[in-house]
Amino acid sequence: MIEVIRITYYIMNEFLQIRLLQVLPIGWNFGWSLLLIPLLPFAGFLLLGLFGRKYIKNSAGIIATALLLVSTVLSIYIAYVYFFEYGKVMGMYQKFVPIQFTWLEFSQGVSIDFGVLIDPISVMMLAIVTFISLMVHIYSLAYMKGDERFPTYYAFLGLFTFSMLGLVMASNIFQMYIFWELVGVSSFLLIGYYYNKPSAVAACKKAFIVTRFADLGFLLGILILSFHAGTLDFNTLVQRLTVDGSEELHSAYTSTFLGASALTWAAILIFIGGAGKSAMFPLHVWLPDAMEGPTPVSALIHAATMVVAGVYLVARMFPIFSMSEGAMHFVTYVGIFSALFAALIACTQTDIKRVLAYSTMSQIGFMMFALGVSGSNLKNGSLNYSGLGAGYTAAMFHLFTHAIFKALLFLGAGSVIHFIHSNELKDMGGLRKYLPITNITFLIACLAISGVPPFAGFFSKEEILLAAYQHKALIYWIALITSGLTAFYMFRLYFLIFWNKGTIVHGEHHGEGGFAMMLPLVLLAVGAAFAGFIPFGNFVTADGKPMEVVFHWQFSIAPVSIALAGIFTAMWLYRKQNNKPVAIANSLNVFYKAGYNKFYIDELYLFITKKILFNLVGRPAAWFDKNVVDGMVNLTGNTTQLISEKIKEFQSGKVQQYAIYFLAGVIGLAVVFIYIWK
Amino acid sequence: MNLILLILLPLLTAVLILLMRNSQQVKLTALIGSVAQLALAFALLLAFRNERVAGNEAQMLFELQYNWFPAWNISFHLGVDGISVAMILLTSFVVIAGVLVSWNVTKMTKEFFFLLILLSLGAYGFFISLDLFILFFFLEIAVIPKYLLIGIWGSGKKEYAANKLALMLMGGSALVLVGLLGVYFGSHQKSFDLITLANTHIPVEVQKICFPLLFVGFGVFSALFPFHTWVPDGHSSAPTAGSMFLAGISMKLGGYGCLRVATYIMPDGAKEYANIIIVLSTIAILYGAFATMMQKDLKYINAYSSVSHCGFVLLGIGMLTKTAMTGAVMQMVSHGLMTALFFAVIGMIYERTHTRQVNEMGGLLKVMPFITTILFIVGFCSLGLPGLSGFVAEMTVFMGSWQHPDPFHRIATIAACMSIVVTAVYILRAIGQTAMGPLKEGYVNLSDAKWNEKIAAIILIGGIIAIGVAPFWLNDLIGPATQIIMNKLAAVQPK
Amino acid sequence: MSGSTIIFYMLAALTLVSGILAVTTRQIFRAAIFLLFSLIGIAGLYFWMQYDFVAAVQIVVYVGGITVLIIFSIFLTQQAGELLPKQKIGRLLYSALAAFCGFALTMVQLCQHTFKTTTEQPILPTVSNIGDRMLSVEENGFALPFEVVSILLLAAMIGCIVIALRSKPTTA
Amino acid sequence: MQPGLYHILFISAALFFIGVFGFFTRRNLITILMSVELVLNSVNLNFIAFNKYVWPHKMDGLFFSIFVIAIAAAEAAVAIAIIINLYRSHQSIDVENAEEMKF
Amino acid sequence: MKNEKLLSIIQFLLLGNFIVGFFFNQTGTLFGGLFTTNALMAFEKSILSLGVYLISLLFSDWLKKSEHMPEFFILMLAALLGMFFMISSGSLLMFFLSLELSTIPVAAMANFDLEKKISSEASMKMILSSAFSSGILLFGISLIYGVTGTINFAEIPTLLDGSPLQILAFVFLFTAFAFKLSIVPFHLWTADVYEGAPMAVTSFLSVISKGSIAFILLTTLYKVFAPMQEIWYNMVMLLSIITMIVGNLFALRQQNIKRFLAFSSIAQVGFILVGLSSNSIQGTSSVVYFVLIYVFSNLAAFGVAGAIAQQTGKERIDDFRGLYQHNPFISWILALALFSLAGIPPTAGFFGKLFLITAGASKGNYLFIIVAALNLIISLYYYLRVIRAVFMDKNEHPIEKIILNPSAKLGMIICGAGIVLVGLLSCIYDYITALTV
Repeated sequence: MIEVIRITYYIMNEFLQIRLLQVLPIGWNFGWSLLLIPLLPFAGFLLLGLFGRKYIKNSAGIIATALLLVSTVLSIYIAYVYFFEYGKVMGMYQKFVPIQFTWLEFSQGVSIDFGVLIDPISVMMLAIVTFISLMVHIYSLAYMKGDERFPTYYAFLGLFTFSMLGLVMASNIFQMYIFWELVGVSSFLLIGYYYNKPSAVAACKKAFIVTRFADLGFLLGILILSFHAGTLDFNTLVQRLTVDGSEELHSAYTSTFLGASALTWAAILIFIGGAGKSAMFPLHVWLPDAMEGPTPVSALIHAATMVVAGVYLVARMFPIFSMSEGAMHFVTYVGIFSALFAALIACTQTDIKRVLAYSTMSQIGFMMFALGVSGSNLKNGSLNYSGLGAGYTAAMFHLFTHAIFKALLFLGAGSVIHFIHSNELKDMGGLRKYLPITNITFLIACLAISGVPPFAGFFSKEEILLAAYQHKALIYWIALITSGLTAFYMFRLYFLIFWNKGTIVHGEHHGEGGFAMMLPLVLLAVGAAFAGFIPFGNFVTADGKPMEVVFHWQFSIAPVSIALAGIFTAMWLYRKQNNKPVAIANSLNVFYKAGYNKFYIDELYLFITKKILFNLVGRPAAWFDKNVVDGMVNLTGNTTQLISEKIKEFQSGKVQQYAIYFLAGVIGLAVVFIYIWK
Repeated sequence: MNLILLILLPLLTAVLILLMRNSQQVKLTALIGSVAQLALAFALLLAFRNERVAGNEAQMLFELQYNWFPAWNISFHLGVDGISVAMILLTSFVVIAGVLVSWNVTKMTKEFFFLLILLSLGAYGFFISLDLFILFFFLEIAVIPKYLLIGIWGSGKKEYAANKLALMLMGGSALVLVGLLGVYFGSHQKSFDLITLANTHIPVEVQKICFPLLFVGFGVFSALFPFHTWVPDGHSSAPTAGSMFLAGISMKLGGYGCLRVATYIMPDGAKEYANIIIVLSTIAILYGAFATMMQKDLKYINAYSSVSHCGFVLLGIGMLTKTAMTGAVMQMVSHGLMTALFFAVIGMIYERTHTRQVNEMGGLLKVMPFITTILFIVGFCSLGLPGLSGFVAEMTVFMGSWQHPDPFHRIATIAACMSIVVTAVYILRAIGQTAMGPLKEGYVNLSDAKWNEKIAAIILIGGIIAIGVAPFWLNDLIGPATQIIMNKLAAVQPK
Repeated sequence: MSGSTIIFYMLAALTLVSGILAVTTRQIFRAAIFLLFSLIGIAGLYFWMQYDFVAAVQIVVYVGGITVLIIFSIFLTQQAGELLPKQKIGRLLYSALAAFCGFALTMVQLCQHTFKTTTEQPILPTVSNIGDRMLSVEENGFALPFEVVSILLLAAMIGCIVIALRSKPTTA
Repeated sequence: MQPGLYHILFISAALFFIGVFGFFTRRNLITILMSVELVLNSVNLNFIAFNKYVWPHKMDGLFFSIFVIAIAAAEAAVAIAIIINLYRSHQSIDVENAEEMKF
Repeated sequence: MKNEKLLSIIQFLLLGNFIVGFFFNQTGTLFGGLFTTNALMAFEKSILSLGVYLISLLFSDWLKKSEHMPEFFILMLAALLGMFFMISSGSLLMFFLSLELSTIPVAAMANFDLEKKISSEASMKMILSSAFSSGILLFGISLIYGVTGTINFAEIPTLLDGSPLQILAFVFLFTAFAFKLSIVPFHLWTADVYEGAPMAVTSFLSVISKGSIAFILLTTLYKVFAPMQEIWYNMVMLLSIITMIVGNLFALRQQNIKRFLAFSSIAQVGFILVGLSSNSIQGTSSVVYFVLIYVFSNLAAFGVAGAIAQQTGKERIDDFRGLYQHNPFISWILALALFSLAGIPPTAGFFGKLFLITAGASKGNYLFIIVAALNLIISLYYYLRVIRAVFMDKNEHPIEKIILNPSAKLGMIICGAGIVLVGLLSCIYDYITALTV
């Protein structure tokens, strides 16, 4: 018995030992409850994943939603506590690491620690992720009802939420990478949810592989940083690499490769990781295809949460990025190009979800270049965000508002799809009669994304444009055009769905899907309408100090008018059924076609993978293995056999011949040892 | 904790199996024996931790030494450190899973289980021996059972594969033998004792000759490029449990030997040839991965991916840093569990669909959710998903590899890192084609896993997750042991 | 040139020439007879070296025994008068070459070697000396080899009898 | 020139290789046996010669040759028995008719 | 049956012979140095006695049916006696005589399958070849005698100086050993004789004869030709490599199990030479140890092959396909034997080969050792061929159940036990080492 207790003790000691590094007594006694936020969805995942299929098939949705509700309440409570009670010390929002334990120690100082990092952006993200996720959970109760793998669906949602929350809370860059990968896999599972559909299978594979490729960059970036900084902890990392004259910074600056410093390389590589998840050009190809997943999933993953992981990553590493001008430029240009590029494609697409996907990509491009243009002043060595840090706040703000209205757009689209059982715009039209609530909420979202005041998007986009304007005129102009395009394609979508031709609805339609589907729409619509009035600069800034966001009404004239222009163009073209769009498309033949075919990026990828990777690398490798390496082995065997066959004549069966060989052997040995080998 | 038990237990099981009358008894005996092995391995782990916690800092614990052939200075010297304990745990996991998945073997059941247990005997003996002679003895013991397992119970080109495997492995062990003899005489100790040799400075010229012999010799077991060609054929032809043992245990013998024997006792040689090792293992990693992409047979897929994954083991060893070496050992454990599970799943699928060609399958998730879920898990482990063991091991190797600032090591590391993308490609391709997509006709009535398969899978997954979620215990186990090897390496003057 | 020398050369010629003929003639009886002459020549050489006892044994065993045995076996196995089959020319050449090389090598080495000579008192090979030694068990005695040879002869005899006296084959 | 050791050694070596040549080339088993007898005799000659000219104070060579003669007799007897047996089964004593086993 | 009773008595006496061997192991000389003995020689003789006893057990079926069983034993025991004398011989004369005593009766025995053509062919080949080799040997001895003036083993080493004629003489002498031991290129008779002779004789030839020659070769090289160590080391090394390679290459392609074992035994001899080349105590003890193991292993293989041939007349490896189906016991014995011959642990052959190689490696000639080690692989290939036939290959008409008589079964069990235990029980090797010192 004592043995058993001892063994149990050791097992506990070995397997469950969590070594706490620090639990900061920061005034709230809520520290441990932070862990509950990600762990509750994870518990849901385990519960539903292991037992869902057999035992709790029907109540799966309720259980998962309830768990997430607790999480959401907790995160909002924590956001409240952080921003309004304990977060601000001496006028600055602090970074806290209330919980941390060493998970895997590579070498002295370099270890993967699991911890919780509390700072403005993580708290903001916690709230937004849990909130959107909760909305999606609720929405799915109706949307996915009757699906064969209902519990599995919720299990995957739980896993995803868990991973995303873990990513957000990460206190260690490797921890972030770990959850980053988990996010990737949950998105794989969710995209491939309809696993019987070959297109879904292809899409989930593509999503995973493309982001994996990007993650390679992230990983290498981590390796470089860890080598130079000797740590993986975010706080220590920032501390070591941003202090002028520190040994680590010196080594990161001085070791160069292809003309760029290690720091720049690390930042760029990490950004590539982020670009993969955030679908920046040219790693965006997975995003449109990922729309094969259930629509609520698209709302969750491809609108509000996962795709902004890249933005979050760059924001998290912002102090380090800001140490490298090259990296900041890289971020800026990739961001702005992706924004424009995606907007152009979005104008031509006919699949409702794809349009939304490209719009997501475009909006994330906005966030990215906003981060990029908020580079710090490095001239005198010390950090100085003043004036230029505006982009950071703007990006975070836009992330926040975008999450809300993009989720709303997707859920609205889901509602439409639920009703019409098709993704194609050509099957839709005139749905405002059938889907009144959806119509209104969708319109609000479209206005928000187009940047029409006073909806949420207006404020955040305004700040981004302002930051761009202060940085470089070129960026500003492109951004402006893109925002016009945004308004155009969003309203193209809106009019094509809800106006345009009248759709004949066959038989008895089942309305808007009931309370469970409408509640999230309404809640999100309220958010999309009013979230812009939050004084974001008071909470989230690059350096933690609240920043006064000055509102210049003169400056807004251009963006608002270009947005309105876009809206009216869309209205003119699409409000009623006519042949103007076709005519325009025909007149822009080549461009239209290129845009419609997503500028042939997919084909390029296909060429690279199928033709080059498979045919020029994989096939030769397999061939080489089969014929050369294996051939060598077989050749050895065959040669032995062959020699064996060739020398059989010695054993001729003639006894006299044997004697001749005998004598020859004697003479040979004698000659060798008398004359040659003395 | 008497280490002899680890040898006696499988021996006893094997003898009992031979005495049993019918196949049911044989299976039960094998199962009980393997459960006992698992219990023993855990007991060893706990006892080991107990000693360490109690402050026993000796390099090897539970040492035993009996004189055996005193004329040659051979002694039956046993002892374990963290690495051995980890490998023993791995072995016991794979053995029990192997026994369980072989529950349906009807052809010559007695012989089958006898050979399986014999194979485990060889592995245990190998991992606990501190005398190179008995190490070699156990290394070779494990070869012939593999040959017979493949040859008798295998499928496809089984004779060819069995022959190739046996001959290549014997070739490897022949090189090992010559290397060992070189050390034996070259060290002027006339001793096979690992500790004695490690405490001796073997002349550098001897190391330069013997290190490659030993490393390549063991490397053959561990699929060192270009001596990996037995792997695909052998694995694909072997019966399920055979593949599991082969990839899960046998390939680890090589990695363990490279680390414990070659690198540990000959640090000069290791430094001399480190670059070559790195080049070869990087080639193996990438090349294995690319070759896997082109495979259509599930077993070939896993076999080539084993080449790729075992490359990490050798890369970790070749990098000669503590972290990388720890990663190499972790990768051995991780890959052992993972690949055993992978082969188990393949076996289960094959038993039902009677094909291993991925393009002949599709949508199996619908009819056998349990099995395909395992396939997903093992696939994710293979492509290094966090939370599963593969990630931990690979990341440790990468971290350790990146410690060298010079471009050569950097490029090797980057190339190795690239394999995680390629791995994702082939794993997803395989999973996508088998588990997902429309269900093919004729597969509608297939059944899901049975109890034995479920238990086997759960045991292995338990191991994978235990490492993936809580790698620190494995790290704590291995770390001090690799530190000793590193100390020995560090004591050597740099070139 | 003394008479002894002449006798020596004659004996040598007899031995070698009939030896050569014995291995080359194509008539088997003649071969046996030439062998006989060659053996007699050797016995003569023994006489010439004053090893009378050995010479006598040579004549008794070889001339009286083995040659007769051979001739009998020829009778048993050979149709009289038939020529022996010809050997292939290639074989002849190679054999001659091999034999000659061996011979040359041996002779070169023998001639280059200077044999030591002893000054000790020689022991004469008289019959009594031989007899004493043959049955002595002391040093330089040969009783044990004598016994071994006797066992060998016994075994050989039994072997011969078993082989040669086989019962009629039961099957064709 | 007085014939001495080397002369006899020449004779014996020549005889030895004559015997060897015969052994290589004769096809009839009995003639092969005869060649063997030549070989053995040449060796005997060697022994006697060495005993006489080099080591006359010992009788090892002499005894050796006597025993060789005895052995030769035994060997010949057995060989002839075997040959006769072979003749019964093969109806021939040509050595080339007894080459069934090879390679 | 009269034979049966007689056979039991003979078996009993042979067992007695084996046991008694352990009680007479004093050191000493007799007959003025012609006969020497010591504990190691006594042990070597015991190994041979054991082999003969095992042969009498394993081939009891064949022996019972043989008309000439008593004569067979007389000849075999005469040959054994010759070997005893040979091992103990203290002079070249004794050596030569006992060598003939151990050869001529065996040549007669080879013809004991009187009705079979190949048996007489084998016998003829053996007697002619051995006569030829006797001629070569005698010529060598005569030269040694001429050069040193003595035929006494104790005196020869003091008189050797490595002059060319001595080398020539040594080559002549050594090739005779090589002939008996089937060292390439003097091995050509081996396979033909093994194939044609009755199985019992083949096993006697391949195990007992070989063993005895290996023993006397140890004495000859280590003691008598000690001054010419440099030369014979190179010669042994050269021949060892050629022997292993050629033996293996030929064994690869054999179909007849006896021929197969013949070539495999040639390859084994190559390994013996590896150990022998070390010229050390370890060399002696490992060779003796290996021969002991070889007795068990090879006799087990021959015993199984003999049992099969006796009942079915099948000697081809192809005929063994699917043997395991009806005959698990003899299949396992055969497998054990072949594994032991291939040097796979835990069989004794592993230890035997390893010690030979280790002894050989003490000279520091790694190339030689690598060649030896690589030859292990080739040899494994062909041993596995038989294993494959027995265990894996399918056969429509596999060999039916072989009924073993009790003594054959006993013999196989002894062999099997020997194969397993001689290696694992290190005391046996220690005992041999103790005798060697």
